[in-house]
Amino acid sequence: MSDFQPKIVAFVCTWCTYAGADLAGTSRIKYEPNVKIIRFPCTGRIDYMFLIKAFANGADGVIVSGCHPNDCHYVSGNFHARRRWIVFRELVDFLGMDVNRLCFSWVSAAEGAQWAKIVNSFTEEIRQLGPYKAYMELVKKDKNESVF
Amino acid sequence: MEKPRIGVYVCWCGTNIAKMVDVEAVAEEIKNVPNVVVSRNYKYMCSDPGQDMIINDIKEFKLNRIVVSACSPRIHEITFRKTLKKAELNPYLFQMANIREHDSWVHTDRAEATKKAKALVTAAINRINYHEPLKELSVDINPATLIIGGGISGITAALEIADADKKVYMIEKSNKLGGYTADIDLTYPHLSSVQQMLGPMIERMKKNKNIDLFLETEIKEITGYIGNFETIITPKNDNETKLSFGNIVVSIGLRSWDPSPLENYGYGKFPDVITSVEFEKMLLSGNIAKKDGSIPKNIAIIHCVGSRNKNYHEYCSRTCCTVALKYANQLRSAFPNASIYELFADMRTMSKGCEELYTITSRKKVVFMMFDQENDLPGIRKANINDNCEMIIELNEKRSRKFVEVPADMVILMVAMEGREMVKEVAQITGVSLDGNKLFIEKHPKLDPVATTTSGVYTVGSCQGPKSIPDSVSQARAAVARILGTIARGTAQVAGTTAHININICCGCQMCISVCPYSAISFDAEKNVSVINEILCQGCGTCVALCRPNAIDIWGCSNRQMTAELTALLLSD
Amino acid sequence: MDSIRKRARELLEKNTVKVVIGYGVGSDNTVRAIFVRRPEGVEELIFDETCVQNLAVYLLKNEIKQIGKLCIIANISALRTILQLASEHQIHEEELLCLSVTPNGELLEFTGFKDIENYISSCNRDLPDKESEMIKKLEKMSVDERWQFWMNHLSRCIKCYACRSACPMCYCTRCQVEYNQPQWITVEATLMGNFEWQITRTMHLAGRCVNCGECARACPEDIPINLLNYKTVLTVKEKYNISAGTNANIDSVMSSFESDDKENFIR
Amino acid sequence: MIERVDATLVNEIEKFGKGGWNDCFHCGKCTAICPLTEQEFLFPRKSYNDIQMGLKDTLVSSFEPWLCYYCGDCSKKCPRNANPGETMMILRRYLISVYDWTGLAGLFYSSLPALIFALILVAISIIGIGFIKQFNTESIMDFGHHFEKFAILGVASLILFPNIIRMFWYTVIKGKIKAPFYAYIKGIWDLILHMFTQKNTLKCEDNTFRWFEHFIIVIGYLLLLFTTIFLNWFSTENAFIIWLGYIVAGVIFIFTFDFVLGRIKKNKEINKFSHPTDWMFVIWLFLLALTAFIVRVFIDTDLINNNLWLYIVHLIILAQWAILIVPFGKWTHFLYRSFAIYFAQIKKSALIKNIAAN
Repeated sequence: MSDFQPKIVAFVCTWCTYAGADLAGTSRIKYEPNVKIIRFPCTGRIDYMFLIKAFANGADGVIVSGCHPNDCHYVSGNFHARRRWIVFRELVDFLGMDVNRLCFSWVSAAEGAQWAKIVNSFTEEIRQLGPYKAYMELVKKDKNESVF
Repeated sequence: MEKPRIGVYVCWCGTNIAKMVDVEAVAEEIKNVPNVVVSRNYKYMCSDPGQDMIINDIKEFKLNRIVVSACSPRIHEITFRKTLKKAELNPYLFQMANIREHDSWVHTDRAEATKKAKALVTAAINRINYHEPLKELSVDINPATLIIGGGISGITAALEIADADKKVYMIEKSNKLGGYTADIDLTYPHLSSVQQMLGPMIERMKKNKNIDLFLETEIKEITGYIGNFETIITPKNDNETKLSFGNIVVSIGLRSWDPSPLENYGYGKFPDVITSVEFEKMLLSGNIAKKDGSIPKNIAIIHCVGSRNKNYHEYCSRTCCTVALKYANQLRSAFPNASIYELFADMRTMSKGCEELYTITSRKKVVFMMFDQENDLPGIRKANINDNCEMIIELNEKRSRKFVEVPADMVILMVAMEGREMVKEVAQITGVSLDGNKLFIEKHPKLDPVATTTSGVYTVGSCQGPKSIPDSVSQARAAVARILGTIARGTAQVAGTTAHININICCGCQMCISVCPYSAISFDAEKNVSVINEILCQGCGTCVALCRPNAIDIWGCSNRQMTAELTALLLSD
Repeated sequence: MDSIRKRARELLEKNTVKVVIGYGVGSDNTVRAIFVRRPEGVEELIFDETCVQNLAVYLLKNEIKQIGKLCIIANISALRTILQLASEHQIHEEELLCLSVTPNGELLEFTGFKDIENYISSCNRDLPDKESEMIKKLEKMSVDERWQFWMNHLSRCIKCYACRSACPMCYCTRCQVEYNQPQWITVEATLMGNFEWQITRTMHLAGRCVNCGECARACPEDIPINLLNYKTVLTVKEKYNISAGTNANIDSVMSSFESDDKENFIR
Repeated sequence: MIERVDATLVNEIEKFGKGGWNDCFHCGKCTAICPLTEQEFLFPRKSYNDIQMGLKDTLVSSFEPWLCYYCGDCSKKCPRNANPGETMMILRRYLISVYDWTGLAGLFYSSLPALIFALILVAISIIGIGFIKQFNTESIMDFGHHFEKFAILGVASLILFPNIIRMFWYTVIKGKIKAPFYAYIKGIWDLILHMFTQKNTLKCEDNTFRWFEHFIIVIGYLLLLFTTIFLNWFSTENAFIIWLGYIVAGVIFIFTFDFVLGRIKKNKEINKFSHPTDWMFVIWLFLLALTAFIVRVFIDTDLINNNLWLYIVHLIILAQWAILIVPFGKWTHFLYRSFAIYFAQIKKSALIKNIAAN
């Protein structure tokens, strides 16, 4: 199980976490290569459907990250996102999805090290959880090959 | 839409990327991705030969989409968009994959890093299939400027703009110009007269033909966007006037806080406990005396009253420490033998010449004592007859850890500065956001400190955070430089990455209107749909994620683009 | 029942309203919606405890809207729906007249949303006991058991979208499932598509669902999908202390926020 | 009683020297580098705080100024040039004036004219006595011998002893030090040890030589006192005592010369600031040894009878020393410092006992 390399996708806002990940790069902080970033203008833009679709496309874990409260470049996008996450997380938990595979975080443009820390710890957590077999079966049972 | 013909360029960035990522293998492998016509790798894509390579390929292979796989788009997206423009290709038909900051610099396994780079590039290619040419909107700029608030920063801005022969409308709520500054006797650190400085400025304001002054006037609503704002004002004793202007300067300043809630200081209870503002007026009148007319023998100045305190204002009011030192100096000149006590939480004398003022003051037999602002504020009680003073301040002195009594005949409270009563309305009218402390939020706290997230609206002076006169004046001049630049250009560009509504699908629930932080969405009652003003829209996309029927999408980050990127990223992994 | 008929007749005779939406007797001892447009038709109107359907679903149908001013015989669910729809700017005070009957048989007539708000604030808005218990039971299960529970149910879904049609809050001009660029949800009934559809449906109803239960009643496969909505109703109530359909003038939960919304999972 | 802050106390302390307390902004560097400061007795910063705030009771009851041996490191390292070392010195002068019941110490420290007047008065008195004794060598030297004994006895019993009691009152009683009686007994050895060796000086960095000089002077001074008073060096024929007297006087003479030279050169931190009384102390000590030395030489060469004025000069210096400098001047450091260390030890044991009790 330990040599399992999880697929993790991160949905981040461009102003804080993307910039924070850039800072981790310029600071040459090393972290696990499993997480791949998709850039959004704001966490407010991140539709919950993207999270679901990430799992449908074989992700073992999903990170969503943006600006700390009160630091949103667009003033309030992260607050709206937070409300959405709270409801969404409760719902999918109720549906029997493994919410440990969802990581929500605030990482500012100055927190390069924090980004690396989150990537490393979440990757390790997912590695311990193993591949998301339950969801994969769901996908397999689906007759349609294309997921979009 | 024409069939995508994609050119992909994988950058070595010298050894920065090439050392950890097999760039040649990446460029080779992605040749197989559908719609890729050209795939190259090169030492430095951002260099002139690198950019020329793209331009030549666009012409030679009729490329209509470009993907550059290099560093962070936050660094070079603009560079390559310009390259596309040069090649007469719409700059938004471009996407970057970040294989440096997010890959080669943070990973140690070359095979893994190369694999990740391939996934990132493939995702970018897949996404760019759905890119569309976007138009950057251009709006004409009305050369007039509206200034809200006639304090020192508003006056400075007005005079600067008027001197450049441009129209200024100055709106002031009170009946006189000068704001908070007009009530100050001397400035710190050089103790020079404010009135001598401000008087001539106000005179110039009144005489200048380019400045329309509206005293005792308030603004109810502003409509429009950068370059084209409008408002209707009703000046006192005058008719309704319609004003049109291209830029707005908000300089409403701050007001002093009423320290009554801090009961331990007994403000309102003891007649000789006064605020710094009241003391400043005393100085201005030239008569420092107790309420009964006698001269105080023991004077205590208490710092941080309502500042740096979670229950009142968490921020530092910034000027009060140095003002308190100024008071100590002025008091010493007035009463050479008086006992002067300064009770402070932290002595913060930033700015040029202010630390020196502290040193000078400390040599004038002023007693400095420290208190714990967080847990243990000093308290004031009435003195007994044999105490030989009016009041006793009970102080847990922080440095000596001693509980002491300070005799006082007069106590000056250095009160906090806070947002004015109408700050919320002004913020709403101008479309600027306030932070939790009712201070205006700047566009970027470091790199764009006078602009706001609303184009064409600038906030200057202490309404953005407590400031000294020089800082307020610098901000005013900085904003003016920006405004005059915009006026000189005549037009303003608005980014093409905005949200747009499909009015056939919109069902008029108006949720998007309540989430938009820029008031960029309005409701068209006739058609029963929401309408986005593309000039006001900043492209955050919060409305997009909220719109249930998917009536709203966003240029440059559409649902189609993002799902394409996501699918490719995971499937190519 | 008589008082309703009497008032409905008056309204129709005086031409105050053009149509009365109410309950009538359906086949096999069921209750169905009827649309009374002539005074003599009021005799068909019934109202008792079996009238649980949420008639507010018809308020937004174009065919009905075109007739003119409406009168609706509303149970509590319908009243709450009306308030929620009003807060979403879908219906307006002047287009509508509501009649209802209290549990004691007293006729209520609401002329404005404020009246409805006042009445609703005194009504029981709790979830039905059976469903509450089911939610508690599900919450106590392990994640895998819950997953299995829903997979068993959702595998029966035939994507008829009866749940959507029955829901008075599902009034979108175009539903998310009707998109193919991107194809958010598969057209045919597949397990994953069914799963994603229910997430979408519930998320879209988050903070808006008035827990009328119409979705589950409509489901031909008896999938307890109302539990998903109810769970979200509980979440919203617990986290933000807001119940949908209690105020005609507030922003929806998902389009508003508090800067100190509490959560414990964001790192 | 809660202590009252007093902004005017600095005016009083200022009479004893210009300290840099206004410049101090309490970084604490002085205390951090001081080799003598300890948990229970933090200085010099703490004393600065007391001065700035005008906490007279705290200052008067404090031992800290006495625990400092003025190595000058703090003054060298002070980022604000607030000169803590000298301030501690000023505080010692202030405390001497506080302990002194006659008020003369304060007067002499704060007024140079008063000091000069007193010196002249003593000189005239000695010359007056010489006049009464008709300038008879024998009887003047006999008077000198008895004067020494009575002066020492008188100063000790009338001034020094009451002042030590006053010091005890201010520091131990008013400072509310409650220590068991055995602590006072236990500390006596330390009192004597510190009094004669000043061994704490050694804790200061690079201070061994200064300590050595100081130690030699103290021993030499005591020996000189012993030889002149009890062995009556000037009247004896005993060769051992004569040689001892010569050597001791010579040693004091050499080392005090070095001290004077240091104050002139100002190359050490301790020597940079000199109050008139500092000059006086070393110069008088130097002159004391020098005149004693020369008087003995004149006795041995039988020239004393024709040069009686020489003995009178010696006697004048001796009288000024014994009546003015010893009870009111820097000499009292010898006493107060060792008692301060003694009381401080007692306070420390009281604190430890309190901690243990709680």
